[in-house]
Amino acid sequence: MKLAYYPGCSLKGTSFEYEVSLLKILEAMDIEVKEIPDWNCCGASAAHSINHNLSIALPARNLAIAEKDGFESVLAPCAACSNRLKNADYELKRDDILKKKITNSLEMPYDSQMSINNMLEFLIGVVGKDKIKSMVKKPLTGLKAASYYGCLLVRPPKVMQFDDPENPVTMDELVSLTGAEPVDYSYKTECCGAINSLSKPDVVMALTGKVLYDAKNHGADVVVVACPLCHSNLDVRQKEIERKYEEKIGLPVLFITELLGLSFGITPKDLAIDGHMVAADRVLKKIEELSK
Amino acid sequence: MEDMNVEKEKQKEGTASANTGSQSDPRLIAFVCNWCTYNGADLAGTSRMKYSDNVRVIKLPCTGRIDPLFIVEAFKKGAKGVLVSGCHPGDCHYTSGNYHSRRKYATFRDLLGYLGVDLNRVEFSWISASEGNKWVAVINEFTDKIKSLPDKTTDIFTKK
Amino acid sequence: MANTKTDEKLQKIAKDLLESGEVNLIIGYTKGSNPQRMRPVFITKPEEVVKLTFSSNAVQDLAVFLKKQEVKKYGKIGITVKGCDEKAVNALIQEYQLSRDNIKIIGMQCNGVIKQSLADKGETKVSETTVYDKCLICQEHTPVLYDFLVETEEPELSISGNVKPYAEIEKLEAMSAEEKNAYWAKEFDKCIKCYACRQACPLCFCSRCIVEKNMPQWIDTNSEEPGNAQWNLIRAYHLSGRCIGCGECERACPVNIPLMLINEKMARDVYNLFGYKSGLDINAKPVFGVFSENDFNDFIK
Amino acid sequence: MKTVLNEQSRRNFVAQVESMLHDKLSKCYQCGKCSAGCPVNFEMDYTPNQIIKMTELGMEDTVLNSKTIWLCVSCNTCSTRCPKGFEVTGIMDVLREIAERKGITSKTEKEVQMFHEVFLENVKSHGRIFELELVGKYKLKTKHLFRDMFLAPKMLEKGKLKMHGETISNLNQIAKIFKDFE
Amino acid sequence: MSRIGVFVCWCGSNIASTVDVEKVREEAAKIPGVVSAVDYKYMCSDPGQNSLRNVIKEKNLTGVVLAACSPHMHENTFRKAAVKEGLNPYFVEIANIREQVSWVHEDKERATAKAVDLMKMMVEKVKRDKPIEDVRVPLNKKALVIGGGISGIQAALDIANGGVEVILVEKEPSIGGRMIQLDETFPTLDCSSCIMTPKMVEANQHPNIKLYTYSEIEDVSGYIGNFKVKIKKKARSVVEKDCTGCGECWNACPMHKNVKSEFNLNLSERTAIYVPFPQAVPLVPVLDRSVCLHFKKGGKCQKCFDACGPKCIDFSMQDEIIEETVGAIVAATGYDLMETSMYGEYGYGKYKDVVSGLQFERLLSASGPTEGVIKRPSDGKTPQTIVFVQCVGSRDPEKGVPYCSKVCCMYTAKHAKLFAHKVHGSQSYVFYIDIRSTSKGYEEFVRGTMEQDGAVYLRGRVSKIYEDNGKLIVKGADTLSGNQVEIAADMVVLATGVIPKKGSDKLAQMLGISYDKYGFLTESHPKLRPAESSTAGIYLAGMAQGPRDIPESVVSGSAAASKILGLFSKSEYEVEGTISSVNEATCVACFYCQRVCAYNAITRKEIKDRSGNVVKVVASVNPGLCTGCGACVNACFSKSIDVKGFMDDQIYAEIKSLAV
Repeated sequence: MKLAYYPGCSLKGTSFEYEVSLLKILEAMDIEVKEIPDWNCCGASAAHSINHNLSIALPARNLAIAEKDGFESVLAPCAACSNRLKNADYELKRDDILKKKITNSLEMPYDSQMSINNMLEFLIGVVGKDKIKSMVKKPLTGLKAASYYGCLLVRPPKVMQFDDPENPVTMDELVSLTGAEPVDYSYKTECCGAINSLSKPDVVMALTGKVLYDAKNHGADVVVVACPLCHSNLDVRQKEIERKYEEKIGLPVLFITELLGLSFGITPKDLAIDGHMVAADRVLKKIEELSK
Repeated sequence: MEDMNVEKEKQKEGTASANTGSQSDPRLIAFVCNWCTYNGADLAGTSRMKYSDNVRVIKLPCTGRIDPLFIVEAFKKGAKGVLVSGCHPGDCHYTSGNYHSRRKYATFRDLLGYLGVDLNRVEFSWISASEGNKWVAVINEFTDKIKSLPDKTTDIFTKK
Repeated sequence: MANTKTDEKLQKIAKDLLESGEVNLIIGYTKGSNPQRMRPVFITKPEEVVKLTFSSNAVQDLAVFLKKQEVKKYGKIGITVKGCDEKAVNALIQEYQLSRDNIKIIGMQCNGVIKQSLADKGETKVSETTVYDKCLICQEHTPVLYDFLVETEEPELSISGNVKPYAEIEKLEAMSAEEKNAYWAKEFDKCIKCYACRQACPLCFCSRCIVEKNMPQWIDTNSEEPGNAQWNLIRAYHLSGRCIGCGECERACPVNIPLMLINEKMARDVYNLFGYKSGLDINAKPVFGVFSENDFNDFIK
Repeated sequence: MKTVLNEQSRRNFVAQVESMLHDKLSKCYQCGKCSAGCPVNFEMDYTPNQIIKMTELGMEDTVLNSKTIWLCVSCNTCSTRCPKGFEVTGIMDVLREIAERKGITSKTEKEVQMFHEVFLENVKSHGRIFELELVGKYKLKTKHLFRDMFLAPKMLEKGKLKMHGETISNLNQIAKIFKDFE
Repeated sequence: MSRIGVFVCWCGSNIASTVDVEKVREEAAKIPGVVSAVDYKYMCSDPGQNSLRNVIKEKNLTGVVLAACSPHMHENTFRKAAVKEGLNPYFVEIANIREQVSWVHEDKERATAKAVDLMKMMVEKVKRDKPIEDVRVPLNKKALVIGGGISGIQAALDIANGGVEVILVEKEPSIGGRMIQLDETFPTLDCSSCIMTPKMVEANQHPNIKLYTYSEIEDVSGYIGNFKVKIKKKARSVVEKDCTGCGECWNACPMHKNVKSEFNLNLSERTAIYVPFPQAVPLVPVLDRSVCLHFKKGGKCQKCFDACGPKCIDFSMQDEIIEETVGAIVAATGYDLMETSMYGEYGYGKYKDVVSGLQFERLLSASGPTEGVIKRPSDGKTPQTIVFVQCVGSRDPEKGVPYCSKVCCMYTAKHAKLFAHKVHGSQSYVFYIDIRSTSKGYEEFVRGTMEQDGAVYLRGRVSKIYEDNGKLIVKGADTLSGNQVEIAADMVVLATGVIPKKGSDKLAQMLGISYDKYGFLTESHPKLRPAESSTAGIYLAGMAQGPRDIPESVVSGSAAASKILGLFSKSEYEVEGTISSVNEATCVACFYCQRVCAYNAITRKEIKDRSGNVVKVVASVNPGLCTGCGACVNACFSKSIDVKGFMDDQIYAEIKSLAV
């Protein structure tokens, strides 16, 4: 099967670590993905916030290109992008009139047959647990990792069709595969407020703070995410949150691809873990020690 | 009400003393169930509502008993319009008679239309025992509709 | 042309069935005196199975014989069926006219049968212009239910889409009531009330047809309008949601009334209204034996 | 507070919202589960269930000028848990879109609104997001020049802020999409 | 040759002012077969009826048509009059020329013409009337009650006290149902077991009641008056008649830790041989073979057997099928609480201290796992703050059911009240959407919970519950103040809604009665026949029909009982003779009639030759079940079935009479 890859803007910018680590582990597993040629921004939350049709049309272009190029399945590692792509696909399936308008505008047909995968779906569904398990060279035994799903991976369930929206487990399963111990805590699926990250920093810090403190209180060494926006809030704003609430957190935030990469024995540097704002040194050291 | 008065005038002017079954004075046959529509029609009576006298009611226990064959036969016998009426879905005295018949009517009606019968001439309605006013409205509207149809309604029921 | 491999396989199945006593009778096709026509054959002895054959000239729906007392008395029966004919078997099982235990279905993979009129003129090639319209819309080239399957070695029927099956239906649907009436009046005028349509239909299994009922005589029996129309109306109504589209009625009609235009239209309507297609599942309840609270209601005031 | 209902305008507004929403406002029975789970409820001037009711009552001005519609983070917690399956998140999108079309600028939450606008402009001109330009233009527009500036040096150091953006080659098609749907 | 009499009623001026009754009479006289046509001022009056009777007698009439008021008014009156002269009552037909002619039309000539048409139509019909005899079905005067909860027990006791034998079948090892699981009952707070136990004992000891516990209905066939029932008595492994209920066996059982008590909803453990609760009736243990060591370890353990004085433990006992014939059945199968596992956001199953309403009942109950002291399942501590969440599963079409479960508002108020009574200084919070407290004393009860017992009610649903620092954080809303609310609670009680008892749909199919899409048994008529099922002879009671509280369940049990006593007060059951019959010569047994029959009145009949070979299968009508709706006639392609009173040839003649 030809696998299309839709990186999205964040992976080419602030969350470049995600792309680096992702491509690294795919390479290690000998899985090939092809970037959708000339892809465009999915419109993110801005489009659906103020222009419904645009929020369908922009992702639709990417889907239509992928379809034209003979892809049947697309990987969108960014949770927001996968959310928008799935949403566009859903709306095009249920609204024939809009579909006609959009395909006319794009001057491309779209058959609505594309299977759209977020990072976790891709890893579990397309790659498969067995394959991942076979790749683990350096089990992260003893590391406590809190999976943070946020909103966009699981909600709304009727569109996302992925995992249990109230109690998702896919990322925890992947964490277990690496040998690390999943941490159960209460804010797994609470929102970090990403949509208003720049416009309402105070609100965002309040939401993100709750997630980080709760994960820490439940003994997490590290938070694991599969979304560049979650990562930005949890990682980039962590220092600021510590200042605001006057309590140290110091929780490194890793992409699930990075965690997998570490367990595959790939070096932190190759996974661009040094690109994070919150240094992961202590955790990496712990991993080294535990593996001895 | 005004329409009714005009109607009455017309009838007085006309020479026919009985309902002749002609296009201007069409014969309508209504097949109704005993429990809902027949009672609804009775209620129109006890409420002294007035409606077109072109209709002749044939009472059956249930819409479940009202066979499409009756519709055919009514047309054969010169009816210009046929009405089938019974209890609303869910209210059938016999639980499901109207549901079973609804399926048959939907199909039979398609078939009639396909074979060239003007579907304006077949009407179906759900009229409950409390809907005397609906009975009146359905009969009046149906009568008016039939009268407004072109005279030359030839179809598979008409002898040439 | 008879395909020997196919025939060999078919004959072997039939022979085994008869020898083992699993069936007492096999209904199948055999070559007629005219090589382009096949006729039904009833085989009770294993040594006679060599008569059995199958090809794109096997037009008749043999399921029609299952309703006959002469056939029923054999008890366990094996039957050679194409996908379309097999649906009739299913419908008969659904309507309790046949027990699944008493029938062995020899399913014949079929890529279409050649129109008799063309076959008579020597046509031997299966193509979208030579087969019946029913073959062009066929979804059951492999029967949906069988005890034995005889695969075809003929190429798949290629459909370009240029030939529109039952194209008249859309034309008729677009007509006004008057025009439709004129169309059908002309067609029904031809009817001679021979009831060949009924005799050929595997699903017309009443022992006393409604037209034969007097007291009351719902259907006029005179062979002129409007009696003809009523017969055709009631025949179509009784087969709505039941007809499996084998087309035998139309083929049997001596005056060429296009009965399949009615049957197919009603099959489509029933599917659109209730999502039901006849003869696909022996466990399904027939469409007029059940209802849904949410059935189409828009036509009712 | 007193509201005089104008049936004509109420119906028009309800019809407009419902047609964009693909859902019926009357479905909501005001259980409040949406408001109970909303992560940003604490900042809102009206709770989500109040927005739904006010929309149903045709209180167009109030809802279109509310903070709530801009504070909603579209996390879909409300829609996911709604016992009636009502599109609670959807109605926020719809109301924002109506406000945007009517040219209503939020008095208190204009930053949110402007961010969305600047974001889409950025998409329109490059086909993709050029983060540095997006942030710059947003700051210029909102005049919050120094907010978050302390993050910049370290982000640059880590390589998170790229100095050059990517522009797609078929920008005409993006322009057409915007023309057709803006 | 028909001899028809036509009687045209004036109804004073009600008919006569708009319809020319004399004209109608004259037209009637012209119809062949009509031997008498009269008009009279009031046909329904005594002189009117007498004249009708006189003409029937004098003219030896074979049929009567009354052109008068609606048949729904006086059809019965005239039928009775006709019967007195020896005429079959179904030879009386009514042409409705009042409600459907004179009262709705004004043009006298046209109204008269219509009246004549209707009269002629009825003459044609009556000519074709066949004598119809009402069907008499013999009655086996014994009743079966399925379900030993409060409504089943009530029904059984009422029937038994009426002098009729009753068989009471209960699936569980003891009768008592859900009610015996409850602590105290709203709104009077009487103790449930105090009022329930005496009823259970009475049912057990009643000479007219035969009790089968730990038994299930295996098969039901037949019809009103004559149901054949197969009851499966599951192997209890204890000989009931010898057991004294002393308890030595379960005290000896080594399996006392690992088996969860179903009765206590997993809040405590039970042994392998056990009685579900101390007041069980009968007080005879049952041996759960799925966990018993004797059965699991090849017969080694027999400690209970050794401990038993009367030696009534029988490891080799087999399931037993008992056959009974009864005349009537009550289905009182009760309810289950909804599963709440779909509410991931509430953490039921994940957090031990989030419990269901029925579990909380057990925690309150003096005979419960905590002996009536409210303790948290997690650590056994007494909670100080409890949050109650109403409408969990109910009124939730997305995850649960759209209907209101009716009892949750009240039992939650009771829970909050009892919590306040038992734990002083405690605080409860109740999240609700609406309070439904519509019976006697209910509203006052709820107000009392708020005003005297200090429960704080918040109007809104709860969105999420999570654990934080040993507390359950409840995130809800109060829509009245427009606020989001967070409460740190020690315990959360979910007021889970009710659904029909698992398997009640299967039972309904066996009984041939209808049920709705949720599985609740449906009434023959929702208002006027609430105790009857759609099948004659089968009655309904209790929560099996839908959510209801204890008083309503008791009433419904009694209602079913009174229906049965009424039925049994006659020697035979009479059914109107207007039922279907099959023409066996032409029937081809396609059974479309059976498919459309809502009453299971069509059965398969085999026609055999003298040597017993089946020569033909045909449809056959069960006169006890047929209601004469005629759906079967419509379904029959060959018209091999017809319904008396509305025969095909009658309808045909009616239509023909209207030819223009």
